[in-house]
Amino acid sequence: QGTSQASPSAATQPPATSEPTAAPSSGGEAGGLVCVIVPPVENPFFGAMQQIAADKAEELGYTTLRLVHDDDANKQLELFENCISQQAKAIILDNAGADASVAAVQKAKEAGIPSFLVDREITQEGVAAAQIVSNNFQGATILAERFVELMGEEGEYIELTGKDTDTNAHVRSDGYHDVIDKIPGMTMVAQQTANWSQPEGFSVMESLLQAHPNVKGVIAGNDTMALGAQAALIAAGKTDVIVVGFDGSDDAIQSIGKGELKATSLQPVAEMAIQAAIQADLFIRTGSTGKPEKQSIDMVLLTPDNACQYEQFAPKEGAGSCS
Amino acid sequence: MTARAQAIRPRGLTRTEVAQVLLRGTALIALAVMVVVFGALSPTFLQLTNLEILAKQTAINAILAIGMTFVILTGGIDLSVGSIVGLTAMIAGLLINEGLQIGALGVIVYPHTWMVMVIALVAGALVGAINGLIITRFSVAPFIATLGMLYVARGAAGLLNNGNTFPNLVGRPELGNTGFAELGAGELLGVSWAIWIMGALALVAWFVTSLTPFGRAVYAVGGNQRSAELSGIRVDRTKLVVYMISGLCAATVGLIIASQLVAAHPATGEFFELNAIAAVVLGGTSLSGGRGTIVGTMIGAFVIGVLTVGLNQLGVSSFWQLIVKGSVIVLALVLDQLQVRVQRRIALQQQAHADVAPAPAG
Amino acid sequence: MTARAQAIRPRGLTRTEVAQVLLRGTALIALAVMVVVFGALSPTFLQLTNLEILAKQTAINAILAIGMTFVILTGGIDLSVGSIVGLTAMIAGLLINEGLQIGALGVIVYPHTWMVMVIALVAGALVGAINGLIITRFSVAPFIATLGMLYVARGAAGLLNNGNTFPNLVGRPELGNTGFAELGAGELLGVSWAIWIMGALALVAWFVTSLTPFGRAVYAVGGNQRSAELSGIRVDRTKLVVYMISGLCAATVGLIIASQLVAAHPATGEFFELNAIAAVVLGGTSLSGGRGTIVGTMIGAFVIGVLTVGLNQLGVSSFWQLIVKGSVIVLALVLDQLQVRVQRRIALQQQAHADVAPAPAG
Amino acid sequence: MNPEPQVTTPTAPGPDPDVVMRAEGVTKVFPGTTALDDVTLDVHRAMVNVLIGENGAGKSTLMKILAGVEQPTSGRVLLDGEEVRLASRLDAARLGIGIIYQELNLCPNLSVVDNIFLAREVAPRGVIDRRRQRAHARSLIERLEQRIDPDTQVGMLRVGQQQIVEIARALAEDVRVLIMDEPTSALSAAETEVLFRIIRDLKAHGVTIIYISHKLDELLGIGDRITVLRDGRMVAHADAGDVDVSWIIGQMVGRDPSALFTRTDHPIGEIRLRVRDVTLPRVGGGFLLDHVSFDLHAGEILGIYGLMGAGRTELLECLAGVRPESTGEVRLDGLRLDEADVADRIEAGIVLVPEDRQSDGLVPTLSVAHNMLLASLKRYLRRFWLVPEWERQAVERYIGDLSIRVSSADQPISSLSGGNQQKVVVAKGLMTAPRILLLDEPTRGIDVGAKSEIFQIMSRLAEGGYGIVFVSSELKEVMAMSDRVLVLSKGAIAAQFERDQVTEEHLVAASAAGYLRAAAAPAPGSALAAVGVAR
Ligand SMILES: Nc1ncnc2c1ncn2[C@@H]1O[C@H](COP(=O)(O)OP(=O)(O)OP(=O)(O)O)[C@@H](O)[C@H]1O
Ligand SMILES: Nc1ncnc2c1ncn2[C@@H]1O[C@H](COP(=O)(O)OP(=O)(O)OP(=O)(O)O)[C@@H](O)[C@H]1O
Ligand SMILES: [Mg+2]
Ligand SMILES: [Mg+2]
Repeated sequence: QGTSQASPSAATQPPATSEPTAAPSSGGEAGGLVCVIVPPVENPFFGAMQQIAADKAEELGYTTLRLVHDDDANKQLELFENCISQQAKAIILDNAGADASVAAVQKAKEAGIPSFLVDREITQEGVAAAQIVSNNFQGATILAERFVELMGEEGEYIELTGKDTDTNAHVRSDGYHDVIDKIPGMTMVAQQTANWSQPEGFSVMESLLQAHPNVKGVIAGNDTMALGAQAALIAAGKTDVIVVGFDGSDDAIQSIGKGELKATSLQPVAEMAIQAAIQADLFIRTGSTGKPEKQSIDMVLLTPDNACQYEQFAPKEGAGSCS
Repeated sequence: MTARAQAIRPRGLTRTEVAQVLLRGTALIALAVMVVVFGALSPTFLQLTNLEILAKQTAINAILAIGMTFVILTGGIDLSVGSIVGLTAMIAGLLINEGLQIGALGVIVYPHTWMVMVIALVAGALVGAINGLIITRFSVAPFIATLGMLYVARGAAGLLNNGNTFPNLVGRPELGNTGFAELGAGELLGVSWAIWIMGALALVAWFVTSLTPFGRAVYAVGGNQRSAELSGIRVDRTKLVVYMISGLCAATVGLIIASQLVAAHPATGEFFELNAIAAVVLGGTSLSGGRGTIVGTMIGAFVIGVLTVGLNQLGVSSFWQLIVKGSVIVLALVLDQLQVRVQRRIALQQQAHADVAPAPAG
Repeated sequence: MTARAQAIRPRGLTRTEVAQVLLRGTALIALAVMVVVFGALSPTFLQLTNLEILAKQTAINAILAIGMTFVILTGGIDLSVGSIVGLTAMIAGLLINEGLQIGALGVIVYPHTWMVMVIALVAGALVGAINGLIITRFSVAPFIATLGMLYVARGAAGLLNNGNTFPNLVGRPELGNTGFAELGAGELLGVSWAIWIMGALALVAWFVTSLTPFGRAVYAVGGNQRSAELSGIRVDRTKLVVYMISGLCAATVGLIIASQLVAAHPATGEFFELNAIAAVVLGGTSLSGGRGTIVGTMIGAFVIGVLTVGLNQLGVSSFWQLIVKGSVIVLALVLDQLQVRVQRRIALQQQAHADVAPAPAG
Repeated sequence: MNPEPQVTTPTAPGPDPDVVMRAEGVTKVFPGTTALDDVTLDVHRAMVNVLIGENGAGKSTLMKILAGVEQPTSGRVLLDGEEVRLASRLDAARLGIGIIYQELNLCPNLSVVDNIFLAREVAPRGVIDRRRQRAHARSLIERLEQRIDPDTQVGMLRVGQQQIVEIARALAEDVRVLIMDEPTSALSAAETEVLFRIIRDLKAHGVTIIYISHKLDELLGIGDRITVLRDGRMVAHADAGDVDVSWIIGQMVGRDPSALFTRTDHPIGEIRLRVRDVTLPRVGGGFLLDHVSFDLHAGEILGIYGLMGAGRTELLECLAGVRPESTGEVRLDGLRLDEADVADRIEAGIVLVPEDRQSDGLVPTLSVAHNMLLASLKRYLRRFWLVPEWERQAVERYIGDLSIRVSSADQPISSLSGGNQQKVVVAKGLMTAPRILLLDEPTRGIDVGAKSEIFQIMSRLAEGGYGIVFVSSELKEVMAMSDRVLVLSKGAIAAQFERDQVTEEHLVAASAAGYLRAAAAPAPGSALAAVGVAR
């Protein structure tokens, strides 16, 4: 029950894009090593991303090396160097910082290895072969719009932000405020980091709740912090506070199903990962992805109405409507 | 001679006692100052409910720090507590959500909630015992043995569910394993369980350290291991036990956190070890072993708790929080030292003036 | 008696020497075994380019470990090196991208690239000096003083650019501050600068520890501080200098990383301290001070480097990597101990047989 | 060269009822050393069994084997004729074997009471009965006629007081056999006297004592049976009544005792060291040093005598620069040194050989050679690096000069016997080529042979124009070696005697003077006063 396992269906399912998939063995040039480098997989989000991309690449006839850079740009660079020395054919990367990752990607490019960035972008163009990113800003605005609506356009709210040194924490926060700051009735009584962490979300919420007992809503930079805050609110008996997260993890979906979290923005992880693998394959065989470098994939707002139709960051096969 | 010796004892004793109270004083004063400052800056800070939350959040660190105090008193250190927290939380999560697979038969047993807790506690103590065995049997430095365990236990926590969280640890009535969330959310006489547990553990630990032969052994091992050994103390056993105590405390924390979050995350407890060590040292315990008290540790834990909660409530940026936290830890110890010196200098000056004629006993 | 003592010296010496070589042996053997295993499992592992990458990646940790060796030899520890790496990287980034604001006049000066490096190195040494002063002037335990600095320096690194990265550290030709990336990407005789720096520092450190009075002072302070003091060693100055060396090494690493990434991130260097300490201890240096060598530290750093690179190349999952890494650290030390014991037993047995007839000296 | 052992292994088949404990054919091998070689020792019931021998002869090692601390390489231990396995200290303690170690083995962080009852707390139902422990501790300290607050931390006590605590701890145990390994090395005559009374008392209650000391006349006073070890072998065994000091020395050293050094006369020159009003306040009351002034001449050996706690150690520490909080004037050859730290003073030519070699003298992690070189590294520098060849030569010379027993100069210092460690500390001081040598109990724990070597060195240095300050608790030594004796009492100079005026009675009376004055004053006097008067 409830534990998220690698769902083969999500990985093997044809991608939701209209791009025709290349047959696995269409040319002699496919094959070789593909590195899939992601942030710490203790966040299931990245674990799923890595698994889906790597599985897809293997399906396309490549061997894969699954690596984790721990959000450490230096480690990421080292992993790149290792992949280069192992003569990888391509690198699929969820990077460790928009600025700090440029050098690594550049290095791969100089060694003739194309990089396919997913989820997070880097600040320089023309270095990576493709940057397939979810539109964090758009995801944040649709979530914020829903949040404002749930709050009835007024009341005190708290924002839990991600790690201050993380680019995405700022992008998401900016997206939230782009919407919320235009609503005069909404007042942010506290803005505090919980470092993407569930226990910290819990304890920060617990103490902020004391300072601001009238708080009506909590908007968090990711699902784990939202879930931590939700647990603290439940423990404090404040079940009517509106909590929204970001990412669309299975844990969040489950929580929405139970009527606890009210909404989250789903990162189209599966789609991005599969796209990355396919485009890497295309590039290796034809020398081009046939697409612009920057490809932004919109996020989907998950609410009690549609949450149950998703699993493992992808639409569930044959799921009916949620009741 | 007896009479004379007794005549001077009260004075000597008092002096030592006063010095000790003052020594602890620095941390206590730091605590008081912070409470006043935060109380002035944040109107809600001193409200009863807030203080309860403060105590509850401090409990996590305090429980770890109690275990850590034993370890540090023997002159060791336990860097693995944070990882043990994560591992035991994951074990509890696994047992509640997926039960215990027995044999190759595929039989799955769902233990009762209290059994889950006992198993997690035993697991924590076992990990501690492994630490202790590596340290005593193979003379590996505690820092390194527990550093290794920091990695290993964290890796194991991740493996338990492939990096995923065990969510929604509510159990199922038909399996008889509901009620796990009670530990984190429940109360007794209006006070959270976590606070009761902290209080009980502190009391037991105080008793053990100050009134039992085992406690004496802990201090002796930290003071001079060779002497302790030559006095006939079972040094290895003492060390083994302190690491087991630390593991047990970490497991307690793992259970409390998993229960509070109603979920077990493999990264739970990362870097808790640093906070626990800081609390112990702020409380006046010497890292080289042999000196320190549980009371001090509790004060130290509250200093860190007040600081964290207060800074959060004031909305201080995370970078400033780091700077303030680091500075307070160091400053408290610097003040400690300064005060001891000033006190000493005053004593010296008074003596030099007063003591020319009547030689006092000393 | 003199004649006798001299007569047997060669014998004793050889035995001690052999023992020392063997002691270092465990780490060396571990290294050899790992190289062979990874070489067999991964065809590219033993290729020259890969070995250069290995050395380059090891350089980061090795440089930190060299500084840490000095600190640990005096019986201290420096937990702040990771944060100093981040802080100095950010300082370099700030100076290159935003220059130095002088006075309240709003004049901005852009220092030359080499000046940037010097300033960053001085900053690292200064932070180390603060550590050293807190430790010596106020008798704060090194663990706690540098733990405080771990927080403070990390917070300061974050504040420098509000948590943001300084990107694209290429400088501008018109400001004369280009060429920073050369340090990270450049080569001399086909070998990366980082490797040259590591080699040079190791050589200097070896020389200093084994052939200078300062080196002896470091060992003596770690072995028995009071004896060292009574022998005329300036204990406080020695300690101050070792923390400055450590800070300097950390700043070197900060520069190398910022230059390699052509960007400075405030989280650079998080947890580097643990790897550095592990390398030092794997190399046979005792955490209680007074015992250890730079050669050992280099071997230790390479053990960790090979392990990390090898496991990554084999695609071992991150959880298993943690477990393997933790186990190797502990196992290497356990084997060390076992081997010393076995060796000792053998030596004693031989002696017991051989020594009954000719009375040995002593 | 070896004299015939006078008593060898008893041939009687059954156990001798007089022998309570017996080490039989014990061999102990350490890496590089055979400490004991097939030693058989009989310990006689209710007697004081004295064990003597040169430094490194293996006495402590044998005692540690009897106490279960070390295990023999071969051989066995019998108790009341039955073989016993002493795998740990605890095993031996359970069989009623107590030991006072040569090196202090206390926990400095614990109080006197806690140390005395360590590992055998009075804890009915698992809870320590602190009151009973304290009362018992107090009575033990009283029995030793000492005045130590049982609640003070042991680390705050001086070496001598710590040794008293060690003794108290041994007395707290209910022992059948009590091993005392140089229990009086840090005690002065008064405390030694008290200890001897207690030993006699224990003997009368049937307790067997094994007693080790290098103070030979002391041994003849207290001992019943005397066993001599040399080079890890038992060489002689006799009744104390049948032997004298020269016999003992002959057996120990294996040569004619008359060859032992006695002092040569030498001329005394001009003033080298001028000390004026050196004062050191005491934390918590009074002065450790109370306006001490004296001069030291070239070629002079200045003895300093005093009771335990008189401030002799502090005086030397002030002169060496270890106590920056002290005030007063110190001039070496006219050069003011008040502000100079230890390093500067060593440079200027004042070096201290400290009293407590374990905590102040040695760096346990370093080799013998590196310990010896530590204070004089600058002498072996070429530009800014050390020249190993010069170092080696210097070390070898001093190992030879002081007859330090080592298998190699690279041996860890901790593997040396206590006396040899002491010689290393002395060597370290000498290697700085000092002009003024401060020796604080330099003969503590070293055998007669080595003692005479140290005296010889002192004499030689004095002849060469060096000034030497020499602290000792042994009256005879002070009197034999000094050109002049200062007596400290309660931190002040109580008297000064020229070489030809000094007598034992003078020294004892003067050393108690400060306490007598204090006793006359309104404040309560020291317990030591009582002892002093009793003498
Ligand atoms: N742990 C050890 N390792 C190696 N050698 C040792 C060790 N302990 C003692 N020895 C050696 O054993 C020999 C006997 O030492 P022991 O301490 O028994 O001498 P001792 O007779 O007590 O001398 P002293 O009068 O100086 O105390 C010495 O040569 C010493 O160096
Ligand atoms: N750190 C201290 N705190 C308090 N009292 C001290 C301290 N150190 C020494 N004393 C006291 O100062 C007095 C002088 O001690 P000192 O060691 O100088 O005597 P001593 O003549 O050298 O005796 P010993 O034979 O023990 O070496 C003693 O009464 C001792 O208890
Ligand atoms: Mg001895
Ligand atoms: Mg003394």
